Amino acid sequence: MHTDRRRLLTIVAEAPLEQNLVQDLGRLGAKGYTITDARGKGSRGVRNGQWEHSGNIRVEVVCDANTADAIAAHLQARYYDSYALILFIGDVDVLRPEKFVGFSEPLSKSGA
Amino acid sequence: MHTDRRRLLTIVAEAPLEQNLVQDLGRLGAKGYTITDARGKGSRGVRNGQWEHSGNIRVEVVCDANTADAIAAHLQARYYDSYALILFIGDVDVLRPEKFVGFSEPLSKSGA
Amino acid sequence: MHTDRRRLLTIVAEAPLEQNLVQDLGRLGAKGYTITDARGKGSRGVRNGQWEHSGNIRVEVVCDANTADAIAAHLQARYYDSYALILFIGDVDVLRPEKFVGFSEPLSKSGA
Amino acid sequence: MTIDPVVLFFLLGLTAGLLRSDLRLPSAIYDFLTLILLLGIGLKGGVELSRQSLGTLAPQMLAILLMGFALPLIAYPLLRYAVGLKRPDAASIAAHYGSVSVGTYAVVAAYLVSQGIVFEEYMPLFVVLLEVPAILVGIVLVRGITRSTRWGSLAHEVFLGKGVVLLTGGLVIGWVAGVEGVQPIEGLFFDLFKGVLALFLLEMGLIVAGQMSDMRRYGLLLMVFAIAFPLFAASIGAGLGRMLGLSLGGTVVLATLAASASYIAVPAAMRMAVPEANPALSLAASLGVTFPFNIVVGIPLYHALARYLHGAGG
Amino acid sequence: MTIDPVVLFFLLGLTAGLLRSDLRLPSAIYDFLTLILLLGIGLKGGVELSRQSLGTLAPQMLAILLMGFALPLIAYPLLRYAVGLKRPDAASIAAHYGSVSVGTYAVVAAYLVSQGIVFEEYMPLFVVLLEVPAILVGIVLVRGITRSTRWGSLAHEVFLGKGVVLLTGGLVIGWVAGVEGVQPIEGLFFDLFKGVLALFLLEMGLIVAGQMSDMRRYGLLLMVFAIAFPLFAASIGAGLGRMLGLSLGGTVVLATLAASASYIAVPAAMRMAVPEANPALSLAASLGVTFPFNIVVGIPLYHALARYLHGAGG
Amino acid sequence: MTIDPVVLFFLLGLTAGLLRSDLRLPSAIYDFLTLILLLGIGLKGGVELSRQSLGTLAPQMLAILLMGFALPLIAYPLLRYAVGLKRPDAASIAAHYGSVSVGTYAVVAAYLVSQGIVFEEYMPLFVVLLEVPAILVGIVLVRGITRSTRWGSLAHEVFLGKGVVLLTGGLVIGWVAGVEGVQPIEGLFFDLFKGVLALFLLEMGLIVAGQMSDMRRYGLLLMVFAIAFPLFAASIGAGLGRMLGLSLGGTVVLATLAASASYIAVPAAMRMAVPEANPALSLAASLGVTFPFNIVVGIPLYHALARYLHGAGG
Ligand SMILES: Nc1ncnc2c1ncn2[C@@H]1O[C@H](COP(=O)(O)O)[C@@H](O)[C@H]1O
Ligand SMILES: Nc1ncnc2c1ncn2[C@@H]1O[C@H](COP(=O)(O)O)[C@@H](O)[C@H]1O
Ligand SMILES: Nc1ncnc2c1ncn2[C@@H]1O[C@H](COP(=O)(O)O)[C@@H](O)[C@H]1O
Ligand code: NA
Ligand code: NA
Ligand code: NA
Repeated sequence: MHTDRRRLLTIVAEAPLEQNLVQDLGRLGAKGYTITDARGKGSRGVRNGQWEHSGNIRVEVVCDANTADAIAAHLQARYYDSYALILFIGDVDVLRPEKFVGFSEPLSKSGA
Repeated sequence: MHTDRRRLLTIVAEAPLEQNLVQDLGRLGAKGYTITDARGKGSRGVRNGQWEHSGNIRVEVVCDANTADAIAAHLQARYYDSYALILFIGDVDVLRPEKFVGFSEPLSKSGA
Repeated sequence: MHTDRRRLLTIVAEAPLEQNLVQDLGRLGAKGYTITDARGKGSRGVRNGQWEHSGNIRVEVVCDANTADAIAAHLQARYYDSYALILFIGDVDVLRPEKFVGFSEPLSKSGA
Repeated sequence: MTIDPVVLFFLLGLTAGLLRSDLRLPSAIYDFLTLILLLGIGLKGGVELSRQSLGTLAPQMLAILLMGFALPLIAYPLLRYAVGLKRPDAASIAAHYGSVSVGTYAVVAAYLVSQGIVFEEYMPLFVVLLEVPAILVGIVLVRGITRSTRWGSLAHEVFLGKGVVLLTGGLVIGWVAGVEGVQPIEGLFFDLFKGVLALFLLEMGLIVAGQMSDMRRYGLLLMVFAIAFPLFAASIGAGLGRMLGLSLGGTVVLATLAASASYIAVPAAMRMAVPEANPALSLAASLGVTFPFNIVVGIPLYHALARYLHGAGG
Repeated sequence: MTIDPVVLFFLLGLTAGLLRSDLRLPSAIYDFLTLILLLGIGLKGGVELSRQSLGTLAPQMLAILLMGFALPLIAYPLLRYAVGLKRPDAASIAAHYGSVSVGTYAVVAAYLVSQGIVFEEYMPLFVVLLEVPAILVGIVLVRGITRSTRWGSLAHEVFLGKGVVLLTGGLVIGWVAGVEGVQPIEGLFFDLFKGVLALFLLEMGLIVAGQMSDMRRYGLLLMVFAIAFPLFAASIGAGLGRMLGLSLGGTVVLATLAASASYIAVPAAMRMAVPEANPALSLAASLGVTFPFNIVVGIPLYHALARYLHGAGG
Repeated sequence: MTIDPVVLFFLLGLTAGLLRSDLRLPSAIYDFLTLILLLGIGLKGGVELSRQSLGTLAPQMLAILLMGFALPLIAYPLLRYAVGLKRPDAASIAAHYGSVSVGTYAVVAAYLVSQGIVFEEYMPLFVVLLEVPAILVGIVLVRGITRSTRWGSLAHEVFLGKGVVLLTGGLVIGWVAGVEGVQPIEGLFFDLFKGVLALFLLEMGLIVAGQMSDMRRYGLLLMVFAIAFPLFAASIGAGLGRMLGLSLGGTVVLATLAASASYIAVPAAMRMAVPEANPALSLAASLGVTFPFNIVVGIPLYHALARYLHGAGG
């Protein structure tokens, strides 16, 4: 079975950032993303998601290394100082690599 | 601490496929799975999970490489053409490898 | 872009363990965690999350290798025999490594 | 023409959605609202059935079933050749328009009540009867009737979908329990009904707003179909209502049912049975165009039509 | 014997579940329904308590507590030696059957109301009193009473579980606010009560259907216990009710409480306090067998028993 | 001083939270409750507006708007120089206290009803008017008025937040539909209102309990502000109410609105517009101190104040 190596970028951020993040991802060349609702704790304290905007979202993007780096650099510059947000990147094998290359047909419509 | 290397297969698919996927996983030798509700965007457009069957699920299976490949191949053949579905595979270390080998005591009961 | 390698520890466990796990993580030096609600199937049967305490949680911790090992060893000793719980560990690259080192300023307040 | 307050909630949701407000209902609440609506509609119909003899209703039921088979068979060639869709898409959309929308039924019932017009209260029985045939027709149009048809899993999809189960369950419970038996649960299922419908329509407005951005993509012809076919189907429904001797209100309801397009039961069934059909296409039409058209413009029109058929005085 | 409409909702859920319908209630809605039920039951009891002097109730309360300690002590040897379970499992299941099911209480209360039978409205107080002792007994049966027992975290588990907090909270608020104070919130907690109970039972039907597939696995003996012990406990409860001078209705309620097995408070507490017990075992019995048995067959039986004890006329 | 039953639910939640009970409401239910409250408040106000001429209300509306601009401008220097906060934090908190809390409004309305005190039913209009100005002031205090201010996205944040949309939507629907039009949906939005408020306050109690552990961290001065400023603002509000010729009840409401601090609309808007402000700080004050202070102690105080202003007899 032929597989290709791609990067899996995971972002955990405060929930109200969802629309902004989705727009950024589209602009920076991600061809898709997956979001789940989450809660957690980090340097900005507990975010238990019990009400209103107190929750987190967990966003995953499968893409090539360049796109992952571009997204990571942008998010760090744009959000790290003022918002609850972390990100980490791992390696994954994918079956249909063409679904996860960057930049062709940028996705710009906001989701969720 | 002794650990063993296994494969972590992640599937993101449209929610109505849940029962089918769970049955497939059991038949193909997965000893377990974990599902979370998700939303997202991909080649088939935005799936925001706001109502009825418009959401995604995110399924994780820890298993050996053969099982992961078998599942991936099957899902690709069976669902890629007509359904919103992606999958990717990474490496993980597990503590009790015997929990994640394939094929013994296949799990056939549908979940969730 | 400078990144550092860290470990991503993922725990899937029965939901009522949440408070206990969060306390353990803090004591063992994790600087943060992310939780999502999940359901699944494993050696202890189907956990479909339909009611009361029948769901799972999925906990992620990004930390250094020592902390990950310490947490894994502790959880295995403390919970494996009596509770539905699995864990697996992978590698990830992080941007701001200082956010994910262990042991300084232990987080002891229970979350969620 | 005054707009029913529940429809104002739809417009509120639609406006908020189009303006990209962050207003959003959790999907659990959407499920809760539909649960109450479906059971409430079923119960009301069931209570009424307990006062009728099913025997006298049998001819009506048969006629309704026939309409349920006929409508998708008329819609299909239009979609295939006039709109120019691929076979699976044409069949799937035909199934949507041959079936009914329970939300639209709830709105027409509320409309008639607030206009003080009575109608046959056992109408929910017709809603159930109309849900199913179109799905079968749609599937057969794509697959044909072959040996390999998995009728078992098909029947499962069709009869055990949440919509059919809750409507039928409500009907049976209402029928068994009767007026008195249902009385202690009226607080939730009847007294709150219109408020729950209002919230449901608020959410539908938000969802339709999301759909609308997709609509342009699918071409003008489909949008024309999504308004023209309901008008045609409504006249079939109204004519049949008149023929069956339904009251003015009942005729309006039957016209509206015929005009309505499913966006719950049929999409779910088609997704599994005809996966090669593009679900975005059918939803854009049934949810993005036909549903708002029917509840805002269509129902008063079908009312006028029914009054005409019942002799101008109405 | 006519079936109460709320029980029909249970049967609907059960049927849908067994037929593998895709009907499902979001867990948030399950939480919402139990929230209203628990607070509603508590409030109703509390309002009644505000009309009673706690002094006169003290002897009854004591007797009830005693029954709460006695029932699990009787159940344990049966489970250990007759059913042949391991010690932790026997103790855990004994705790389940010594405690009570609030859902079953709601059904028996609805049953009596629809039969026009009055009962002591302060019964929710007994529900709370019966929740706790069995948990303590269960834990001591496994752990013994040793220095190392972590009574603090145990008390936390037992008294701060959602069930006890909401019931007790409702009782106290009802007691403080009295009839008039509670009047403005009656719309939600009292008028909707039976409708909410209907939806809750629908969901319980779906859950029980899921449990049933597990049941066979755990052997016939446990299933026999899950029906025989409730019958025995009901006669204890009915006898005690008679002794305490309760009304016919109150006797039926107490019999039903004794016969019922917890599936909320006790499982949660046992999971933490006796993790080596298999939770699937106790749920299969209490939820898969005893709960449906009680609400469908048991309650009318206990009613007959109570009528017998109160002299045939009833 | 008797405590309103709905406030008892707040205390129940607070107690359960502080004792670390596992009681928790799903966030979907929290959303559902606020949806009903916001729409219900809006509808009630809108129905009343349909009986008023907006012309006669215009002067009052203008005065209210002025207060909305004035309060944050008074709060800011206090926070900046007396409490000693950084500029963004001072501005953000000033915006919170200049705006209003819908939950607090619901409690004061319930308080007045249960005391049998009438008030101008169109007050929800003032709630909406007071939500917005403080947000604008807060942003300008940090950013100044520069070319680069993105007024478009700001207006979006301010006017399309869920709170403003639902309140305004309810107002408009109530106004268009009038008393009769709203009647069929009263079951959900009016009859259940106080019960829904009770559950909402239960949840708020749980949330406040969580906040309280954070409070100590932020110093005594901020806590003093969180009680002193509401007292001051209440006297402004009461004075204005008297000047505008409001009834006793209306004066109490306006005092309470002035005293209340936003914890929904403003946090959301500030998070996007002034991200460098620490959101934990403003929530600890507005939610951890001011909200409980107002609903337990403040409202009766403001009532006494209003009676004093209206001449001792009240
Ligand atoms: N070490 C960590 N491991 C996993 N998740 C984390 C970690 N640190 C932070 N998070 C998540 O990221 C969110 C924001 O982090 P922070 O900006 O550090 O408060 C937290 O609420 C957690 O959900
Ligand atoms: N590049 C991607 N990264 C992360 N998730 C994706 C990506 N592409 C697709 N998905 C997820 O997979 C679902 C189905 O994808 P698709 O079949 O491409 O529409 C989407 O709704 C997303 O949740
Ligand atoms: N092989 C597996 N892959 C993914 N998730 C698993 C696997 N095995 C177990 N799980 C998850 O871990 C939970 C507890 O597992 P267990 O203790 O084996 O019942 C299950 O309910 C699943 O959610
Ligand atoms: Na139709
Ligand atoms: Na019992
Ligand atoms: Na204020």
